[in-house]
Amino acid sequence: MTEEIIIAGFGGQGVLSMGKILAYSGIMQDQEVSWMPSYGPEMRGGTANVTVILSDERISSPILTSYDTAIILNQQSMDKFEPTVKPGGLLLYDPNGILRHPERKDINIYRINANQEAVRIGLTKIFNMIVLGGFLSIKPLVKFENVILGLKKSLPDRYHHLIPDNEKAIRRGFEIVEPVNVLNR
Amino acid sequence: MTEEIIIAGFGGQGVLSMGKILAYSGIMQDQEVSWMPSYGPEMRGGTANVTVILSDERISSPILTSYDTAIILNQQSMDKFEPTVKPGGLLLYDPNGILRHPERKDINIYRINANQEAVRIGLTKIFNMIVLGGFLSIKPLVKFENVILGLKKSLPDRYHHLIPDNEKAIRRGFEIVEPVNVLNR
Amino acid sequence: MKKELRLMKGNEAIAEAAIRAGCDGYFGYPITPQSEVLEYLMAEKPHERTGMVVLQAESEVASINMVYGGAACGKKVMTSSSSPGISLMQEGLSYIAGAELPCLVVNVVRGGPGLGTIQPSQSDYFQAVKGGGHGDYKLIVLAPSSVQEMYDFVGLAFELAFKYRNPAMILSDGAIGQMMEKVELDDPRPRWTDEEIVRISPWATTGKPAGRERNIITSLELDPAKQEKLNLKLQEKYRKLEKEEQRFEKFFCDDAEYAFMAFGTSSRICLKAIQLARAKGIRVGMLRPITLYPFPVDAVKEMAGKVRGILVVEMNAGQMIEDVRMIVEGKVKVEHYGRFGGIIPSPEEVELALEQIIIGG
Amino acid sequence: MKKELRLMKGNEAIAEAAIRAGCDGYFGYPITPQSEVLEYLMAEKPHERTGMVVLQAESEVASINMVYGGAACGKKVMTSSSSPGISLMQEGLSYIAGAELPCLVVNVVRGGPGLGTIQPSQSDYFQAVKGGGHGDYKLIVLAPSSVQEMYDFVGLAFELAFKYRNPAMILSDGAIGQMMEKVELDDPRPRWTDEEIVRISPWATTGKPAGRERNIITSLELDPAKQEKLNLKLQEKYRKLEKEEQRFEKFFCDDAEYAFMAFGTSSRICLKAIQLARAKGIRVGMLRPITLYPFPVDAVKEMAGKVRGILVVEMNAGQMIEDVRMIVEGKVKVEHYGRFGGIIPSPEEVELALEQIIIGG
Amino acid sequence: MAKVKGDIVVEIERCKGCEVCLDACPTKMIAMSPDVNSKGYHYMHKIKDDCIGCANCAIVCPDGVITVYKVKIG
Amino acid sequence: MAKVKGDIVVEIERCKGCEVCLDACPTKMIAMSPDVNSKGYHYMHKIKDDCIGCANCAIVCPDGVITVYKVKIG
Amino acid sequence: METGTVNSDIIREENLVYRKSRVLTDNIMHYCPGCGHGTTHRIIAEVIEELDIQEEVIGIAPVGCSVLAYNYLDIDMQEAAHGRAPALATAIKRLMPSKYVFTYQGDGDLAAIGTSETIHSANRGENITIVFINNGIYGMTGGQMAPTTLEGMKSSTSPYGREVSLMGHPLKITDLVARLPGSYFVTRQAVHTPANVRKTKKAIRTAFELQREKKGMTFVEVLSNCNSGWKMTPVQANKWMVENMFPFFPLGDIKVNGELVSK
Amino acid sequence: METGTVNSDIIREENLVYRKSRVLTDNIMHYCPGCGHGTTHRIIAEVIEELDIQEEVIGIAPVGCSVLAYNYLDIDMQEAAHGRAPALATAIKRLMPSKYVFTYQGDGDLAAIGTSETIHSANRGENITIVFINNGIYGMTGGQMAPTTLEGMKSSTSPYGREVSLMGHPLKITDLVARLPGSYFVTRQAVHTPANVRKTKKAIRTAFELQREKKGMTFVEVLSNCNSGWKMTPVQANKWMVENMFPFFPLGDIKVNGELVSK
Ligand SMILES: Cc1ncc(C[n+]2csc(CCOP(=O)(O)OP(=O)(O)O)c2C)c(N)n1
Ligand SMILES: Cc1ncc(C[n+]2csc(CCOP(=O)(O)OP(=O)(O)O)c2C)c(N)n1
Ligand code: SF4
Ligand code: SF4
Ligand code: SF4
Ligand code: SF4
Ligand code: SF4
Ligand code: SF4
Ligand SMILES: [Mg+2]
Ligand SMILES: [Mg+2]
Repeated sequence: MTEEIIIAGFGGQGVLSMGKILAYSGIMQDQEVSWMPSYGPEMRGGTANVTVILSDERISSPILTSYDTAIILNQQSMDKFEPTVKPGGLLLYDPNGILRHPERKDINIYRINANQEAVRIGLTKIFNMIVLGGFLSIKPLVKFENVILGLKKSLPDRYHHLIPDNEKAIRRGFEIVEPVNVLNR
Repeated sequence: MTEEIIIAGFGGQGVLSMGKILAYSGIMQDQEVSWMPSYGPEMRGGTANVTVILSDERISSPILTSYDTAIILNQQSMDKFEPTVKPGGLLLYDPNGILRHPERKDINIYRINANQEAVRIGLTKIFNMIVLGGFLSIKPLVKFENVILGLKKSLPDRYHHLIPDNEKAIRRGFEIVEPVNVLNR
Repeated sequence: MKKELRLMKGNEAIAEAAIRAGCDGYFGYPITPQSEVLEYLMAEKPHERTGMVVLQAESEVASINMVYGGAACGKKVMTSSSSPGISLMQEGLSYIAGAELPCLVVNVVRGGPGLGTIQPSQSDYFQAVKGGGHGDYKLIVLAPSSVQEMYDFVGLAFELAFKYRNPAMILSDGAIGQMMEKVELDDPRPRWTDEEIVRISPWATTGKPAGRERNIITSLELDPAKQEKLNLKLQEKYRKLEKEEQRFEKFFCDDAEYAFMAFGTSSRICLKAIQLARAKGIRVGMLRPITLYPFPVDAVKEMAGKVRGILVVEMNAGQMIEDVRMIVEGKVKVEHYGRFGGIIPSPEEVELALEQIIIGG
Repeated sequence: MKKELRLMKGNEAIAEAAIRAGCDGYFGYPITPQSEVLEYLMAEKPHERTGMVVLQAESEVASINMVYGGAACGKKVMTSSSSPGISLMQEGLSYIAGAELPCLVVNVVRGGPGLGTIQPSQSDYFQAVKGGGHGDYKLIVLAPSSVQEMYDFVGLAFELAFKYRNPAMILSDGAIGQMMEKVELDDPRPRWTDEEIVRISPWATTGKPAGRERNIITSLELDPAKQEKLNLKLQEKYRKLEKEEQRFEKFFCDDAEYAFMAFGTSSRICLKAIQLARAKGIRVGMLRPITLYPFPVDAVKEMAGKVRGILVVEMNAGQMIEDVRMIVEGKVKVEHYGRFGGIIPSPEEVELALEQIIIGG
Repeated sequence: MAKVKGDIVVEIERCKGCEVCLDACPTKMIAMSPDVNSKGYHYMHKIKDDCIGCANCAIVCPDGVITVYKVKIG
Repeated sequence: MAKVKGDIVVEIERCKGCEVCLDACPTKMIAMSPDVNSKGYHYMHKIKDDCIGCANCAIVCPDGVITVYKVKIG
Repeated sequence: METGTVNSDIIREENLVYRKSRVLTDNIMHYCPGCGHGTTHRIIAEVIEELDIQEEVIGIAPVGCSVLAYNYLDIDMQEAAHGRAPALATAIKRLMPSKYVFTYQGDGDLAAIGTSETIHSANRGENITIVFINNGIYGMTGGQMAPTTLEGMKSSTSPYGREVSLMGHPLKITDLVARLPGSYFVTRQAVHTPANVRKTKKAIRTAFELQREKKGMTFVEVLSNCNSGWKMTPVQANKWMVENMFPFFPLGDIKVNGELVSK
Repeated sequence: METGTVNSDIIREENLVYRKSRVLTDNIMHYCPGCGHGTTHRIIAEVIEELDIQEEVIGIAPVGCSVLAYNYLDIDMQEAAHGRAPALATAIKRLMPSKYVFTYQGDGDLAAIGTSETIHSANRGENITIVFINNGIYGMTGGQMAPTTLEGMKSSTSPYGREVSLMGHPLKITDLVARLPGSYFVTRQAVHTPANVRKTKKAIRTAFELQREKKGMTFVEVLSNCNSGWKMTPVQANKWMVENMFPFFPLGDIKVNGELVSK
């Protein structure tokens, strides 16, 4: 099994750390993982994306042009990455700020209103965990317990008291993700 | 015609400038010339030698291991360069400070008591010109007038008043050079 | 022996590996895309963990000369930088090589020339393997292609550096420096004690005890005859390195009709390109040099005898290909595919290049 | 046009040539065996003769960056140094190449690595032609073999540098720098006027007049796609250089059964060795590259088709031979004879080497 | 002393919402807009009409966002 | 005050004849020898027996040529 | 593109009090919101406009956040290698003495890797102007410790605060420059308030004027926030600067008319 | 090998007043006759012998005439790249804090190409000793102008005398070092008379002692003749030095116990 994922959005949205937790979760269940950010010259702001690969085998290229899954959190990223999802693959997006919704018919499309939900439940800082939960409910690549382990590993000790909130956010994500276009298998 | 010459002695003996005047004289009569010093790390003192080549053709290597002529002004140089004179070549030396006189039988050997003579006629600073004169009397490679022209060229203007003395020294060298071992032609 | 698993950036792996390899000192100056090395070290307080000295120097020139000073004491010392900073170290590197000192220099390459981009590149191959500094010298050059290798090669580089009394370089790039992968960490090795240093490096300037000759570390020899002897000694060492330390990795070579040659990040791209090509029925393999110096000459020769064409894939305008061509001597077609200035080629375009340049060309 | 004859050191010839070539500025730092360049210039007061600026900088790093600044103004500027100093210039050179600025750098090579000796050597060939700095760039490299060429190549280097907007290097050595030969001087060319500079180098930062876009000199491009374009432009320029500017000299090649390849001082030694060999009935000729970059590839290829073996003679441990081997592709035997660390081989030993390594070997 | 009245023009797209102008305005007639510009920044806007044209805001603005006008009245 | 008497030993081969010791000798009991050593340098030597062992000569000698001894007498 | 309750009575060309200089390009600066680089660029442009020397100026951008200064100043510019701007400026000024030549450099650039070029160009009395942005940190590379980072101050390479015994003292390079005989006018200013901006602008103007008079090196240090590197909002950062940096780097003229200002 | 009317009564081990230190090797120094490098080497050796720290010292030779210092001092030594000795010393001292680490550098080495390393090692307060031989010229390379060459002074690259307007001012780098908070003891001495040699020796000894006490950088400038470069006899050169260099580079302590000595 190899899963090639792109996560893309604005700088402050926690794109990189979502990828990191996913990757760490993979490690927790003995998978090979890679996490490849696109890094740019901007100091603050700007767009950010990260390619995460989870695999049972040695990972070849950590940089890809097509993906099994695209998790998309802003319009620029939608424009850039919608076309890169492999036919039959998955596109998960947060509709907040999205003007042009995805149109492809050959891929599975899900929507998650994570931004809104995060505001609603007062966990705006970990909005990305809601998205992660949504993704894992569609593709349960890593076991929930391993996600929590991964979370622990990737958070410095002084933030470990936030883990219950993170857990909650992930679970919330499980619940609120909605299918938009689901292919028949 | 190509003449390959090594001039060797102590640092302060004017070895390099003798070579320079010789080379300039060659230029004055349209020859190709090269002047290649051995340069070392010493600031003051130490030995010095220069390879001078005069030729009617393009000069190949400016650095040589055997010479048509060796002009030798101290014992170290004698030890080093006596063996490098080509058979039939010329070795000219100043006996002042020489403990072991040259012994080869297959080369022409001349002696010039230039040091002594320079002290005698009060021209110690241009002792090297006496040696040059001696050499030119044996091998008149360059015309006397070209030597004077070469001298003018190689001396900065402010020293041009010394040219008559130099001329005198060269002429004196013509006179005092003595054969030690002369091969039959 | 490996135990702990961590998800780390390549740059962090370098830093953690240094601490665990018993490195005595790191001296460096910030530059993207490798500043995490120094940042990680500072955050980890290795002076408390192992006594390792970590100093942010005023420049790369100072850094490499600090490395010189430390290495001359028999200490395990290192620096890291990226392309422009490494260029500034060329004089120092030549001195270190001339004085035969062991040390580690990490170059996390970015796109050049000049200030260039901060994106990954492999355009410092020539500088690393041909000698960017003056004089006849060689660095031992290791090219990691994964974060695990970033970690592992720190220890290996120190080992080779001390074995041969020669500076070693890890030639990485911004992609490997910035990406995270799983790293298996091994148990920390303690730093060498003073006694061990004297035993391992009796030539080191550790203070002259009564009864031993003074130790002198220099790259100067005013007498050219002696300098030539020193240089011949260096050359002998290099011949030995060339004989004994060629390292490489082969992929799918058994049945290969064609081959990629690539190092570092490029080799990862090629690996994916191989999957794509094989899916189309093209039997392509890969030879990945691990040591760029000594170059895996024998493996290249062998491969040249087996395949019908070699595509050298580099993130530069064609550098390693010169070494490949020199070895292959026209026996099979050797061509280059390169992207540069911070662009990483995609597996798809590499696969296509194989079809067009080598198979179809 | 040549008129005045002078006996000059190679280093002095460089300096005089600079003044007569209308050079606008020299920036340098003393180092043996080339300090005469700066000394001669200071003694000649070129600021009075032509208005040329001559400045002793605080270091080689400063020198090369002064050259950068001056070159960016469309001025004819230069520096000179010897091996360790040139190593310190590698970052600056990469910037200059990246920003596509014309300038002249003279390297009067001494024996390395490190502080080495002050005696002549050719061990900076790799650094000069492969890119001692980071990134994919090339210097135009001219290798004079006589004092006359030291003089002539200054003008030629500036010409090529401006034609291609590329830094040029004269790769000389201590022997040519320190020896005196006859030099034919040509009439001084005046320095370019401000108007000429604007015409010749419209890209130069000469102050932005109303009505033209501002001129920017930089080697930075944060967007890798744009950086790649810039790099491709550089590569195109290099292909053009390779096509149009290969320069070499042949000696006794018509009937040659064997050939020497050598540049600079080595080629002079080989010339004498040819005389010695031919006196023994050995028909040997020589191909002397004048441009080390672009390397005279076509001439080497042609020669490889004619002779039975090539002896590459260098005052180093084997550098140019790699280029020769890459071109010859095993068609004829190519071997190396080198002395180094400041040792100049004698014509006799070179002749012997030919017999032993190529003919007998 | 003649009374002065000023006004400003804000180039919204240049504004980065850094708020350093706010501090400098003696009449506190400016504030951050709740909306964002196309770069995603809340931008500075006028909230009152009390501008005295002192240009303080413009002078501390790092991004040259503000143009200031002033007339003497009375 | 007890009278002192000194003496010096000169390592001729190390001497470079720079003469800086001469200046420093209060008793002027040293001078340059007309002979040269094997390096060609005139070397410093004693010309009188008035040494007071002050070591001035040795202390300014760049080449560590001179060894100085001293005894109190009377 | 414009907003505000347009008061067309007042908004007329003849009533203009302040408008971004035409020597600034229309490019939006890449600096973080509130960064003093922008302000300093702006006033340099204003000085150039006011002195009417746009044709006569050559600027040198450093390596640092302001590496792209040439995108914002509408003048001929060169981008120097890290720390070497004064070397470039030296050559340019000597080759084109009638031009105005200035460098624009950060504290890492000028006071770390470029120390030698700074000291020697000042000591030679190069007739150039150096605008030195001291924000106590390496902004561009992500907030590492600079030579000017204060004692105890956190940065990505002094995550527990600058420890002087290990990392050395903060360096007052400007004071060294002032002590060299080749510097003529040396001052330290800031750009966080209108009054300070005005003073800094005046200092830069003075520097250019003295350059015209061939007085030797003129050197304007500008204290500035790096809110990103300091991990504060711009307004907090300016406050922090006043409270923490000003005591160590006091504002004011340091050398005037070639004479040290006695304190 | 010895000479003199051997007065065997006096020449006895027990009467020994002065003998070249055993920390000097027997190699004859390559320096020109009368060069102060030799004298300074000698007294460094004496200090090391007197403090009995031969085992504990690591010295750094520069690039300059004293590049071969390691041939003369019988201690472990390293030869640095031109100007970089303080960088080497920084690393050595930090890696082996119990050792005594000193650099020996010329004025070209320390004050031209090595300016940055000098300033920053001092500013970091590196616990090392720098012995700085200021002879106002580049001796080794044949007498070129140094940063310390006096105004009007001739050298091979200022053949008509140093012209300040073109070539810059002579640089008092020691004064800059003294102004940095990391330097603790800074002094300027000379070695042309017995009294001066004694003072210089004492200064070097003090420097080593303070290094033991981890006080920060100790810096001893030694004015010295370069008779070759100045084209004078050694005795003339020393006289010239007193008359010309001392006024510009006055002898004496500049910083003691971390405090500037007020003049
Ligand atoms: C030779 C070299 N070393 C290091 C770097 C990396 N680098 C780029 S900017 C910078 C520091 C910038 O700090 P500063 O000069 O204070 O400017 P700021 O960004 O704070 O304005 C560094 C270290 C480089 N580009 N080149
Ligand atoms: C990088 C580099 N640049 C230049 C040189 C040449 N060089 C050798 S010694 C020296 C100057 C020595 O002068 P100084 O430091 O004053 O020492 P001195 O000889 O006067 O004692 C120079 C420029 C070098 N070896 N390396
Ligand atoms: S001009 Fe003055 S009063 Fe008007 S908005 Fe700006 S700061 Fe406020
Ligand atoms: S200072 Fe300028 S950029 Fe900042 S909020 Fe005000 S107008 Fe906007
Ligand atoms: S010890 Fe004193 S008195 Fe004796 S020779 Fe030396 S200087 Fe003269
Ligand atoms: S000082 Fe020393 S070297 Fe000089 S003359 Fe006297 S004894 Fe000889
Ligand atoms: S990182 Fe700092 S210096 Fe750079 S633009 Fe942002 S605030 Fe300004
Ligand atoms: S050249 Fe000068 S510094 Fe060097 S040894 Fe001679 S006198 Fe001393
Ligand atoms: Mg800064
Ligand atoms: Mg000196």
